[in-house]
Amino acid sequence: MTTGAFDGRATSDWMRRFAATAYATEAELTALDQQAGDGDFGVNLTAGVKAGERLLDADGNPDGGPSAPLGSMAAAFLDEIGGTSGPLFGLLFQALARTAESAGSALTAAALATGTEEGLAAIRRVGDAAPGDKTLVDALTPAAEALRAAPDGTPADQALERAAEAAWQGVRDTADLSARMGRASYLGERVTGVPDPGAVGIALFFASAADTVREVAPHLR
Amino acid sequence: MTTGAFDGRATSDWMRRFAATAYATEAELTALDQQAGDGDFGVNLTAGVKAGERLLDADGNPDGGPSAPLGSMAAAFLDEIGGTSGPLFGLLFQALARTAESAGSALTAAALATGTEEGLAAIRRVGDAAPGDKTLVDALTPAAEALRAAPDGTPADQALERAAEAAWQGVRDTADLSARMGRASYLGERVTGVPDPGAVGIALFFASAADTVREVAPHLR
Amino acid sequence: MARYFENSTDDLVPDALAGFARAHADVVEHHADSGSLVARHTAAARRVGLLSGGGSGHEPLHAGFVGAGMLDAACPGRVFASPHNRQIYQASLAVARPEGVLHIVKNYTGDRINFGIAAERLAHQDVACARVLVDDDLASDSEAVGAGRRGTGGTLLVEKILGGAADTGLGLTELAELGAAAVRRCRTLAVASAAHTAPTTDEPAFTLPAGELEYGVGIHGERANRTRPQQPVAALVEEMTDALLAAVRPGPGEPVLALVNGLGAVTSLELYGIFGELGRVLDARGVHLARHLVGDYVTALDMRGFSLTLLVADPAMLPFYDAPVRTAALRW
Amino acid sequence: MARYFENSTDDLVPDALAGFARAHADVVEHHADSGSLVARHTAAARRVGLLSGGGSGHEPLHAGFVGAGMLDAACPGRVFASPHNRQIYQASLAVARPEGVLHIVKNYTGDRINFGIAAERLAHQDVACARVLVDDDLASDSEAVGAGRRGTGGTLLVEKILGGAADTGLGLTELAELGAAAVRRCRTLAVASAAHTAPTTDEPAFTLPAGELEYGVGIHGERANRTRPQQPVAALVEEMTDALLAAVRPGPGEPVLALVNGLGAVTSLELYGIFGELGRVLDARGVHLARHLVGDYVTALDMRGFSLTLLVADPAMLPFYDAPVRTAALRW
Ligand SMILES: Nc1ncnc2c1ncn2[C@@H]1O[C@H](COP(=O)(O)OP(=O)(O)O)[C@@H](O)[C@H]1O
Ligand SMILES: Nc1ncnc2c1ncn2[C@@H]1O[C@H](COP(=O)(O)OP(=O)(O)O)[C@@H](O)[C@H]1O
Ligand SMILES: [Mg+2]
Ligand SMILES: [Mg+2]
Ligand SMILES: [Mg+2]
Ligand SMILES: [Mg+2]
Repeated sequence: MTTGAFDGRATSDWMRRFAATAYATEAELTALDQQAGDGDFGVNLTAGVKAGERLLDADGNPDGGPSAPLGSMAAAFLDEIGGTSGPLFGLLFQALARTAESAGSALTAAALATGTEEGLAAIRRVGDAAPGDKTLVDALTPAAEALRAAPDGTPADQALERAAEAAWQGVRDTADLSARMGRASYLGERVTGVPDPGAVGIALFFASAADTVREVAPHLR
Repeated sequence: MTTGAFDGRATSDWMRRFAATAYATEAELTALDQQAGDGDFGVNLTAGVKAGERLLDADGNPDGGPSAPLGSMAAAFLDEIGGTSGPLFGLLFQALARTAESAGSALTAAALATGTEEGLAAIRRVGDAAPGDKTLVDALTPAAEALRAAPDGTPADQALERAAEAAWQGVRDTADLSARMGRASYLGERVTGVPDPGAVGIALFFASAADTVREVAPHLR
Repeated sequence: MARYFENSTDDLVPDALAGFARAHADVVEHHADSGSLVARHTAAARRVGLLSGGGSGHEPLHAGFVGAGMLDAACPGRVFASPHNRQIYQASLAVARPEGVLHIVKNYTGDRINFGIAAERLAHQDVACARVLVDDDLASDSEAVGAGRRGTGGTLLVEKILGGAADTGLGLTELAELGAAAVRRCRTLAVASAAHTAPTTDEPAFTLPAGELEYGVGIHGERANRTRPQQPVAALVEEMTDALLAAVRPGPGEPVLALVNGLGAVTSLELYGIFGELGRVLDARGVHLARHLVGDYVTALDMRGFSLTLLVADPAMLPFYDAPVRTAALRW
Repeated sequence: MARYFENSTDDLVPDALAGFARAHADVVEHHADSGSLVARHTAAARRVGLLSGGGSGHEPLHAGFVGAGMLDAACPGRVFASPHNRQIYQASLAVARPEGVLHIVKNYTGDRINFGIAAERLAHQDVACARVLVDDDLASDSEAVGAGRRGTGGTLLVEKILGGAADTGLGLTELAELGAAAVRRCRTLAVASAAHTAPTTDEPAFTLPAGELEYGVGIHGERANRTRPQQPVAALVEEMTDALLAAVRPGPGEPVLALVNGLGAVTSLELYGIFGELGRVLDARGVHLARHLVGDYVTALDMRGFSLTLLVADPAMLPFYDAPVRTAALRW
């Protein structure tokens, strides 16, 4: 195991922490999507993480490497969750799972950068949103850039912490935008001032990783 | 030419006289059908005789025997007139034309009886009405019977006069009936007291023949 | 002309006829004199011409079933009004074969009279003519209806069976008997959840309270003899199917042909759902569902409803039904 | 459940699917895992599987076009809602050929995203996948519409052409290019005189003042961008046809395929009248009407309206269109 990289157990904990965060913020996410969309983002996200947890439980081998937990989340979000954001999150998890697989037993900051970039590329291919369209792309793009910008050898948790910060900045920026894609686009200027819920979800995902290392897996430091 | 039988000229005059009668009674016929049907019997009948007159004019050979004028009326009523009564009258004319054709140059009382019976049979095959259903069958049936009852050698005009009388009696009887066939049947008891317009049309037809001989073709007596 | 896309109410049918004739010029020919549609191709073996007709507004019936293996001619009247006897007469002359012409007539007074008059005129011309009277509507099967059961959805099945039979060279009497037997073994029941739009007024022909259903409608937009609450389609189809089965009483193993027919505005989703329920009921009753059709075949303009038809085929009928057909609306 | 014949709103689509699969068991197979319909027969020469799908309520599109010579699979979503990416992914795996699978996708955000995700998953499994995006709707051809032109009636023609082409053994890239070329040469325009019945409320999705027309509707019951007075169908069709001709600009003698498509509740009489008018306008403009279809092919539940589609065929497309097809809703 590379020092400062995520093994299977840490990755699994990251996913469970993300789930816990989603439950804890569901009401807030719902409120955001009610202002900027159709109000189901909170439900969609919690349904996804719940399905993901079930698959994590079923897998039962936390030492099997970092790809499996990400793959469980990918399968859950891709297969079980409707709406726009569910499968898009699934694409991010799928790309991370693939990179984790090539990375072997532990996810380095570089592998996380590659996986996030590929996930972002897939999301943009599929959803056709560009930065500035007030979608989760506005959080994911700066997150991917932050991961890539981390100097060689940066521990994964530090890289993810910077990614989370960058994503939160992206979230704040979406509040100033009017929506061009997704359901919010029908509301035009009326959503200016409200941050994009999907972008918040992305920021929560990276932030959960940072928390994981700090609280759950200090051995990785 | 058999004495007392209708030649082509007399038959043609009969048809024209029937036309004149129809025009003269149109308003009355309309009023009857308004009470017992949909109010178009007067129009249907006058449209038929008008088309018949056109064909009589076009034929232009009043000495061609009695079948041609009846055939003209048959073609007019069968081809041009919609509704229920138009084509039914056409069937009567068609049967009379056919008998006239076999009868040769003049229509005897016996031939008129045969033609009327065959016309009645066709009308009943087609329309499925029985005597007592408050339709033109209630005038045509006694008319045919009166023609058949005329002793051998009765002059045609006398036979037709009796047919007209019998038809009028049939018309009076329809006033007491409620309708079972045709549009009037939807009104049930509400048409009791009103004579059937189609039956009136039949009585007018036979009455016009009697008139023909009396006023237009006294040479036939 | 508000709901209806037309040039005028009077133009609706003639314009449709002209467009139909152009659209299906490979199959039918428009005889302008009689206002009828005549098949371009018909089996050489036919000894009897097959002709049907009736009021317009029931499309694809009958024009859509003119062609090889089915009708030789169709005579459309105005909307919901019988064709003129002259139309029928002229078209009959055009398609009569050595053994004459068979008229397939839905049981309505106007149609009976006009087809009857045409038959009288044909007899006058020594053209043999027989009639199959289709009176398959179960809802009008009552003493109170003097005119007898109406002719509805079953007409399509009868026309297909007769078409296949005519192609084998059957004679006029045999065809008339076959048709009568098919009708005897066939019943239809129809319901509606909304009226058609009357072409003259551009308004619904009647209004149904929300949640109500007309049970036992005909194909002219006439109301049914009773209105009752709408119910889940499984229960509705079960009741309708049992009523039909009680009327046609298939013997053990006898093949049943079923038609699930849209009356105009009902969706394809609903029709296939209805077919699924019908299949389930027939399976449960041990009835052999041998053939089926699902679609808009005998309509009532844009009425929102459907009809179910069951026909218990005898051994001869099934091959006639299966025989090839190539018309605008049916081909196999 | 009042206007709709159904067991419940949620059952409408699954019940229809089951009934459809039984009704057309000779042509399609119902894959319950993915909720898709898969062709039982497909040409051995195909090197690419053809798959389409989209929200339900547009029947017979797409399930009615699964079968030999056309689609290998269709994925129906809920009414007017994209299918799930898993449906598409699983059905794609089921029908992928050596050179992969081609997705024919109507241009709507939900469909693009779900088909896109399925394609990502297929790439993940090393299954080659390409997409033909159908965006033929002329009414949404405007800068103001960020999502681009909608995919509507032309989809049927594109699917037929691609089916014929796939049967000749064309590869994935060639098919994708052919499909894109067909879409570029194809435009559709739709109007409605009454809304569909919304399955959730059982009420008309919108109400139109008497005598008014929605000009430029889509196939999801959405209103058009303008309402205007109804007019005689000759004038209406002329205007629509001229707008389409200005968009597709057929060269002299170039063969044009036309689709006169009912949106659900419009009558067959009207559709054929409309076809007649279309033929007259094309004749007058010297346009060669090479092929045509008239009927309900791409619907919006029971919307009372119609669409016109013109596709200018290039020399390769016509034989592909003419190639044999055997599906529930199209066969020749
Ligand atoms: N085209 C797109 N590309 C990327 N993300 C998108 C797109 N459209 C919407 N989103 C994201 O999806 C989120 C909404 O998700 P959700 O509520 O699950 O979907 P829905 O709009 O189907 O209800 C938005 O906040 C936005 O971030
Ligand atoms: N089934 C029938 N058999 C014989 N005559 C009938 C029948 N039905 C109606 N009639 C006659 O037709 C007459 C009405 O004719 P008309 O007004 O032209 O027809 P419609 O009922 O089509 O408007 C009735 O007065 C009756 O005499
Ligand atoms: Mg939402
Ligand atoms: Mg949603
Ligand atoms: Mg009258
Ligand atoms: Mg009348």
